[in-house]
Amino acid sequence: AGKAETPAASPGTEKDTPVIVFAAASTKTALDAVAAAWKTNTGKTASIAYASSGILAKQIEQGAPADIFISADLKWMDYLQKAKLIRAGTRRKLLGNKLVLIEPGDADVKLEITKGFDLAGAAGDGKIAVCTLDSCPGGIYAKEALESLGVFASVEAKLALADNIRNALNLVARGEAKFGIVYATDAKAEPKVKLVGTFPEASHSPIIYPVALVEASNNPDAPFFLSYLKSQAATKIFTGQGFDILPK
Amino acid sequence: MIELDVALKVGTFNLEMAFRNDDGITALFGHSGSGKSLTLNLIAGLMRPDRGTITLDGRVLVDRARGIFVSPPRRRIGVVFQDSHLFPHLTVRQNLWFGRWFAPSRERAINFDAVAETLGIGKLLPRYPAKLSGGERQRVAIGRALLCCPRLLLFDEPLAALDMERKLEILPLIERLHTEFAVPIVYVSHATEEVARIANLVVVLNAGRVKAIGRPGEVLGPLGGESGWSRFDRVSVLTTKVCGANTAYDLTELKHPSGTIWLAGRAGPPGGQIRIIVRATDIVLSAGPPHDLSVRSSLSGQIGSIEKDGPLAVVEVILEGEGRLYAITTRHALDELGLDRGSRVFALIKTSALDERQAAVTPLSF
Amino acid sequence: MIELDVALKVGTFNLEMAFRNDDGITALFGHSGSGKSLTLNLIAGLMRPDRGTITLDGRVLVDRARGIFVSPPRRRIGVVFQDSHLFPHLTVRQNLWFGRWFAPSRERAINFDAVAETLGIGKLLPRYPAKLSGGERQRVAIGRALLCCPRLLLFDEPLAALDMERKLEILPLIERLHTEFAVPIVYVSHATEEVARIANLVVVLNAGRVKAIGRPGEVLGPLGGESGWSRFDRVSVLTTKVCGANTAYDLTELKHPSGTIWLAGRAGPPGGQIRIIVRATDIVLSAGPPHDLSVRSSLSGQIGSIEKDGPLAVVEVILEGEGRLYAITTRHALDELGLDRGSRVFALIKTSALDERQAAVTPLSF
Amino acid sequence: MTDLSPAEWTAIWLSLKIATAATIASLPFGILVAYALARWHFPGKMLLNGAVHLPLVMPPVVTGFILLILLGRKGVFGAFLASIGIVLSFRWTGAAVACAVMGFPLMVRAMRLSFESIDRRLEQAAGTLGANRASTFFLISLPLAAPGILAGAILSFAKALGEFGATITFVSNIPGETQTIASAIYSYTQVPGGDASALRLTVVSIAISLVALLASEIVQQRAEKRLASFE
Amino acid sequence: MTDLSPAEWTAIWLSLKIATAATIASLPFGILVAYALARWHFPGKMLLNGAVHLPLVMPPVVTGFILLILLGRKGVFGAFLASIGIVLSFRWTGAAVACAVMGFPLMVRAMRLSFESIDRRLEQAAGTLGANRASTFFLISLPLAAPGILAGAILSFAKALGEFGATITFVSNIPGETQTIASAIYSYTQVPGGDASALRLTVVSIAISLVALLASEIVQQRAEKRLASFE
Ligand SMILES: Nc1ncnc2c1ncn2[C@@H]1O[C@H](COP(=O)(O)OP(=O)(O)OP(=O)(O)O)[C@@H](O)[C@H]1O
Ligand SMILES: Nc1ncnc2c1ncn2[C@@H]1O[C@H](COP(=O)(O)OP(=O)(O)OP(=O)(O)O)[C@@H](O)[C@H]1O
Ligand SMILES: [Mg+2]
Ligand SMILES: [Mg+2]
Repeated sequence: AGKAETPAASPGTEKDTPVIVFAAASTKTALDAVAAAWKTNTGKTASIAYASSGILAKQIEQGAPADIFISADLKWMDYLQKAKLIRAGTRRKLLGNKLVLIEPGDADVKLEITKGFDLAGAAGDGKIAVCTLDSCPGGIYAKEALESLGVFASVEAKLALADNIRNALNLVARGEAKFGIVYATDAKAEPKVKLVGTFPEASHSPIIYPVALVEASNNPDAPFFLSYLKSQAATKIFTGQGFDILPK
Repeated sequence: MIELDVALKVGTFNLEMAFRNDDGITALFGHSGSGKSLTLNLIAGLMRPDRGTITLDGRVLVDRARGIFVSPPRRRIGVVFQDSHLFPHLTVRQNLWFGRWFAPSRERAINFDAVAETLGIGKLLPRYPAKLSGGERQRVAIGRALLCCPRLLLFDEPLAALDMERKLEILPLIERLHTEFAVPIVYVSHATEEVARIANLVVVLNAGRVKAIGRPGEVLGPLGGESGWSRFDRVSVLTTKVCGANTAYDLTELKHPSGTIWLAGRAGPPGGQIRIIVRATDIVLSAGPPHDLSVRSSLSGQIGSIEKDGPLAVVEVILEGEGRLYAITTRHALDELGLDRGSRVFALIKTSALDERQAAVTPLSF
Repeated sequence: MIELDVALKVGTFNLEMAFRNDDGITALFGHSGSGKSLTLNLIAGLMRPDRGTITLDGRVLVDRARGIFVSPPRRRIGVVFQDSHLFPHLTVRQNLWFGRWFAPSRERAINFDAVAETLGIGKLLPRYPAKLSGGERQRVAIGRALLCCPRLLLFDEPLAALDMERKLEILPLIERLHTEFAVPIVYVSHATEEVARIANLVVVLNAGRVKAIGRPGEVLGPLGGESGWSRFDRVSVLTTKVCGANTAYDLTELKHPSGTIWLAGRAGPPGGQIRIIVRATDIVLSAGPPHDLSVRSSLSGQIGSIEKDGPLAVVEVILEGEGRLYAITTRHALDELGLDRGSRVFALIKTSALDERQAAVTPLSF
Repeated sequence: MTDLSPAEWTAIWLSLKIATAATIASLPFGILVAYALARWHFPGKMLLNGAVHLPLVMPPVVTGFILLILLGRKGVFGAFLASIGIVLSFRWTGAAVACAVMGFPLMVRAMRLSFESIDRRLEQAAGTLGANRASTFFLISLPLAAPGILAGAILSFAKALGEFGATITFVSNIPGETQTIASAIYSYTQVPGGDASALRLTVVSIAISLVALLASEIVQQRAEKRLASFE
Repeated sequence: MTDLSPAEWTAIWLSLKIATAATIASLPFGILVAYALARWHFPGKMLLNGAVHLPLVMPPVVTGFILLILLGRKGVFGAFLASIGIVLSFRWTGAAVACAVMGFPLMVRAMRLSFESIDRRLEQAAGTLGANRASTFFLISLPLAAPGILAGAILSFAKALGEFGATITFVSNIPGETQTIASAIYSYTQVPGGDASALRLTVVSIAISLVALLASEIVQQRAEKRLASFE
């Protein structure tokens, strides 16, 4: 019972104060495993709060007791950096991801993702599930990709916008949508979808999960966890989930 | 025809009721808390008896042994509840029409305007029940029950909140229902006079049991001796024949084998039977024929029994021919007049004390 | 002391009321819909008059002109509503205690057990109101109003759903409130006898206006002639003195300058004043002194006025000494006995027709 | 407010359509379930009661997900519905269904309270006057429960205006088809600098619900006046 | 259910604590506002009524965001509250506030309906017996409104169990401090393969609310029996 009373927001001077990580929801599986590994290695706890990057950024802006912020895109990290709420020196690219086109597991459409490929035709009267185009990072990348491939106008009417990648994935997995544009990590974790193809890296801005120490953090363990994220053990977990590990 | 024989236990109260009335108005009479309203609830189908049967005009409404229970709407029994239970969201007119709507159109025998007129609720038709006075509400409730043209009517003290004058206007309406449309009625009341006037069967309840049952004359006369009943509740019922009239003084002459009774006003054609209710406290006994008195009516008879009750005594007068009267006098008077069992007496009845509107022209089995 | 002079318009109904009673029980009397309950609502503070003032014992409760309006709890006026308004979530005991709780303890003069006993609700104490019969609810409501030991009591037909026997048990309790604790009372009723028994001021309402106001004897005797009132509503009130008793026959002898009246039972010590209510239809007129009759009481007087009403006539008998009686007889009898204005007559009154329990030992200003 | 984009106007119009449809379509079910819970005794009553409350207890995403599983094109009932021509997924009708489901517990509770507070003796009186169960229900119980029915409808309508979690999960967010004000607002809150737009749309949806509220209060006050013996 | 992780047990315990605190803390305000809306006439009544409904109409994220701005550490009132030692943001207390706010419209509506259905003449009768406004309220109105108060409390409690939109926005989703069952479920639904865990937690929260519902039904039935003249 007393555990819940842990004063997470009080000055983190005591040794066993957990490191509080604010992380984009899509990193949950991997980060939970990393935190568990860290705990076994060091005996210290990392408490990870998952939500959408935007909410987390605004909470940090409002003085949330976060030590580390892991964003799903660069924009929200920039937003905080501009407000001088993160320690710019600690910021780096943690993970990379790829954008892929998927279809339900029982479908069998072959498509090569090239400039002007006939996604609209392949979709027919079906829907293409993506994350919300201008708010959710996945959606933004998808829009860029489709635009640079010159097919956005033809498929725009067929897009079904989910509020997060996971939902878009779901729509495909349940067979509601004919295609979906999601991250490679998601596609890998969901057995009920099939990979149709990967979008060329050049077709969209790089998918990067940046990480940084929060300016207000005074938990001495926080930098250690931050560096643990680069450790071999962590890297293994991340790559196992399908993330790319980015140099620096 | 209504017949019932039921038992019910609610809380600590045990009700056991049985009566049968082949034709006419049954009066349920009893103290507060004696089980009158519960009985009506059983008849209306709002409660289920623990055991027993209820039959109306040969149709079994309830038979616990055989598992029969007819639902209230299929019973078509109109009820005037003790508190009016008007529908608050409907106007008076809509309340009145409510039952009518569900009555098969060929059974809509009772005239809307006539009922509204008699009950004095014509002006209230567009109003909502919350804006009515207590008595107005009760009159609307009576109208509602009448207008649904039921096969049986249950009245739970419908006239309690009304003045005597209104009562005397409404009672004939209730009675007409019975005589014109042959609707049997079960009527709950505290007022003996009300009961005696309209009923052909009186059931007296006491603590959930039938304590007395019979015709009004038989039941209400001997009632006074029992604890809890006042001597003012004692009435006698006499059946007389119209035999003439005094047109100059606007009086009707009623013949009884034992004498003549004068009634104010004109009451029916010669030869018709008239039932008269006489309160025991209204009768003056005389050892000889009356003279010099304002009393016009006297009946002769013999004293049957004398039942003493403190300073007073209830004297049963066995009238010549047929019938009996109960009179209450002081013991002192009896001794002074030397009256005892077997004495010849004259029972004097004031015309003004007889309510001519309570005298029923009776086709009943009396 | 209660004094009011108010006007109120609700819907299309206009009420204009004014009366003042320095001490005692005011009876509000009137047909259904005449404005009785509205008047009580105004006194209790549940409605605001459009104009006017209400004063109780010198304290201004309402004065529209001066903008005074005392809220109901600060008026401490107990009300028995026409429908009982018991608190459904409280037991009978809690309902009864409800008002008591708020009464300043030195004002808790009325005994709980005595009230419960008189009202016959001792056994109902642990029950909830929904499980009571109609009359039981009404008795609890009376108890609740009494037990809050109010400065004024308002009764809206509290006894309508009760049998005569209960009524006669409860009326003395209501009266004792007045005599013992000097609580003024305003009492609404349809029953003239009830009213005449306990009131010292009668206000007769008709369609929202005061139609007659005065002492019971003055107001209720002449009442019958008006349309809408029955002759059975006419009563006379006589003030007499206890002068002796007949112990053998358990009778009390009451003296009036015009004669003797015998009352059943023992009514107060010799010398005490007793107020008696006589229904006009109960009086037998005789041209000479009575003989051979069971009637024990006779008062002599002279005929004042005769008011003819169809076959009947209302005869005002101006008694020797003081007071008057109203008697109703047939016109025929008057002519036969040769009675006319100025004739000497004897008014015969049956002892059994006088309700000794309605005879009030009266310290009132009669 | 004149600076709303055409897309936003579409979202507003769609929100109104969806909220109205959701409220009206769930009304009969809500009334039935509320009445059953208030007046009947039947086996499984507690289960029904629990089921009605589910959308309140479960996070909207879960509700949306369950709807997807049941009513989606390939869902258990969805496949059947599709075979008779009723397609809910990615349609505004589906959004209405999601909103109706989310508002259902609120609707039922309000109605149930009103049904429970009706004096049973009035229903009994109607029975003795010859009204069968159905007539009694429509002529007596339903009108007397009007305050609760109105309150339930308003709650459901307001909820439908604010709902997006279940909706977006079930039918996604297709501009012009299923993008309501609420999901548009949500999108705005997810981009840096979107606050102003989010606020603008929030004000619009508040205004709509205030109008609905005001209308319902007026209707109710009128009904109340009749029932009051004095004001 | 024995395979719940310690973190999940913590979330369950926290959810119970938060839902209970939210319900209890908002009860007096809910009762007051409901009674005011049901019985009083005052200027701005419509505004109050509208304000009460806001959390229903606005997407939860917006509500949460507004709470963050008002009550956050740097917020308008939050700074003041912090100065007197009350910190809500990113604490379980803040989560309780968010749940209370989200459940408030439901609570108030139910209570208001019950207050409105009380026969005013009973309150008047209490007045004539010497009970002042406060006594009448506590001895008559409040007990008679018990069905609505119970229903309101249950709705608020159930809503608190299911609420995560406003909570997660206001106080985030910090395990052991602000992570409730609902926000844990949300986290699980955000990653592929989390369905099983999400389902497990959903079942837990349904079970909790069913227990609460059952308890409330039993309480209510008992009270009803007293008020019924016959069953
Ligand atoms: N639901 C109930 N539970 C327990 N007791 C009840 C219930 N209903 C009535 N009673 C009791 O049964 C008795 C008979 O009630 P009923 O209503 O039939 O009386 P009544 O003869 O109509 O009296 P009244 O003239 O006062 O209306 C009363 O003592 C009453 O307290
Ligand atoms: N709120 C109201 N709006 C309009 N008219 C009303 C309202 N309340 C009462 N009335 C009318 O005012 C008149 C007087 O009502 P009140 O209740 O005082 O009658 P009453 O003398 O008590 O009658 P009863 O003996 O039938 O109870 C009635 O005609 C009634 O219809
Ligand atoms: Mg009764
Ligand atoms: Mg009245």
